[in-house]
Amino acid sequence: MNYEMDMQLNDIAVIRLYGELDHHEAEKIRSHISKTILQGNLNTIIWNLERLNFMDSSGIGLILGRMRELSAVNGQTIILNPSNTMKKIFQFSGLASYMMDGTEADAILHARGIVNG
Amino acid sequence: MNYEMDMQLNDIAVIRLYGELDHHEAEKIRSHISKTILQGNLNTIIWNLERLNFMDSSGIGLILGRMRELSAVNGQTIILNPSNTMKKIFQFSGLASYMMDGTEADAILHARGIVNG
Amino acid sequence: MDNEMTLSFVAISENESLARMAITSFVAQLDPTIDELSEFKTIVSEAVSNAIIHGYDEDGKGIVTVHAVRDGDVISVAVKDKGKGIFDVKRAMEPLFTSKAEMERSGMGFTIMESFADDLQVESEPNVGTVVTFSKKFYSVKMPQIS
Amino acid sequence: MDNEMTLSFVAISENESLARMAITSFVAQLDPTIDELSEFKTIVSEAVSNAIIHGYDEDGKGIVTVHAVRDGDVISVAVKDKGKGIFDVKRAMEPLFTSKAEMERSGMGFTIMESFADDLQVESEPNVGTVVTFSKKFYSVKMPQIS
Ligand SMILES: Nc1ncnc2c1ncn2[C@@H]1O[C@H](COP(=O)(O)OP(=O)(O)O)[C@@H](O)[C@H]1O
Ligand SMILES: Nc1ncnc2c1ncn2[C@@H]1O[C@H](COP(=O)(O)OP(=O)(O)O)[C@@H](O)[C@H]1O
Repeated sequence: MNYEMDMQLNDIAVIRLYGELDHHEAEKIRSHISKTILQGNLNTIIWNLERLNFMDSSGIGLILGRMRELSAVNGQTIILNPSNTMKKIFQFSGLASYMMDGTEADAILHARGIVNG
Repeated sequence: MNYEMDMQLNDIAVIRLYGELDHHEAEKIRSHISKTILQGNLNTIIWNLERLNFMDSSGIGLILGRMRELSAVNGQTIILNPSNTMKKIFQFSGLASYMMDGTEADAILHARGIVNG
Repeated sequence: MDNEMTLSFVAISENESLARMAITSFVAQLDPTIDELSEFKTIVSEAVSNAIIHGYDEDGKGIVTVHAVRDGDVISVAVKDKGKGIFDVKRAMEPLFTSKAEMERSGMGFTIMESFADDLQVESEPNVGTVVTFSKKFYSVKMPQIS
Repeated sequence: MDNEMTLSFVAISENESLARMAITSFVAQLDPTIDELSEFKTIVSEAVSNAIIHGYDEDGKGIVTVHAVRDGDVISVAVKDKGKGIFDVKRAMEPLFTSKAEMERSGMGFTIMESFADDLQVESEPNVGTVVTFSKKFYSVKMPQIS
């Protein structure tokens, strides 16, 4: 699988996941994403799942792990455009309130809204 | 797999193949294509393979079979835009001279050129 | 029995996608909807990952076997390993329970499998291995064909 | 041995694509070029179709087995059936020879397999079955990764 990471003014990272996310792929990308979080002034991660074709519970582990790293800075997480199946998986895992459908711009506004006000 | 058959003035059929063509799929589409050939005033088949992702020797059987049916009316065959691997398969099978790269319009002109002149 | 396949492979994590691809192709014969297919793939992915990660600690030697049978619109699957087994199956199946938190396993695998499968059974014995069996009925809506 | 898989299935023609999908996923681990992959899939497709069509007359009962091993950049495959076997292997391997012309078989299967594989062997015994083994080295050009 591939992913892109886009920084918005240093505080928000948009991570776009492509292809299939399973245990094997999660292991491959975790440390790279983690490093970026720990280096910068990041307080928000937007996971854009629009182009992700498949995700199993490894995705939960990956996202929860990064939430934990962000919690030091009181950061926030947005899970953008998950598929129907992914929505169920996030619901089972107690992450329903972090999901959102919309554009990246919507998600960024939403994030700033919460952060700033 | 899917296919489309486009008639041009009753004498030329453009057959567009999609997906993967193997023994199983060839068996499924053969009789339908065959019926159209035997019904009309067809004298040319243009096999457009541009969107075909895979073909094994079943494709040779399918095309040779239709060539045989066309031979009654002295018809002709054009194999349009095969992939590199398909090119090799057609070469091994003695069908190299029927291959052509180009648009469907090119192939139709080519067919009419030969038929009419 | 309308169709049957068995896939086995060594316990390396690259083979998780192999198992999904094979099962996708097997299930494709029923023209599943996108959601049916992705739920099915998820169940298989969870069970196969568990066999590789927990059963064999990704040792590259142990063999994982996926056996699938199609009967009409029902597909039954068994995912089997001869790995270290589960001491307390009931506890293992609780949401959030994981023995590999350090690997960022979420402990949600069995919960997801149970939710997506029509029925799911886990048989396991320590040092003998684990078999996860489940089935799922497909209410497949055929996609319109181009032609 | 870097990876190993075995896939077996009953002799119905739907399973030709199953075999190709599984082998595609297995080979994907080497990042093959499009041409390398499609030649490899073609070899497997020819051997598997033959086992189903010629070995078992598509009886839906006989079992076809595809065994693949990866060693560095070489993948070796054996396609096996316990079907009716080949009386005269030399003759069967001649270009254009087919025993099922009525099914529009072209008789080019073995010629294509031999051309695309690095080496190919056919062992067969009437009423016992057939094994086609081959290998292929991948000179894979890695595709650039998005990120
Ligand atoms: N095939 C298996 N072999 C051994 N232990 C297993 C197996 N499958 C599951 N387990 C045990 O059950 C626990 C829960 O599994 P699961 O719900 O899938 O969560 P996770 O994989 O995230 O840990 C695992 O942490 C492991 O201890
Ligand atoms: N697995 C097999 N079992 C029995 N006979 C086989 C098998 N594979 C090939 N053959 C025989 O060899 C012949 C040539 O095979 P091939 O070159 O692939 O051409 P085709 O499949 O088009 O007939 C077949 O027609 C068949 O008689």
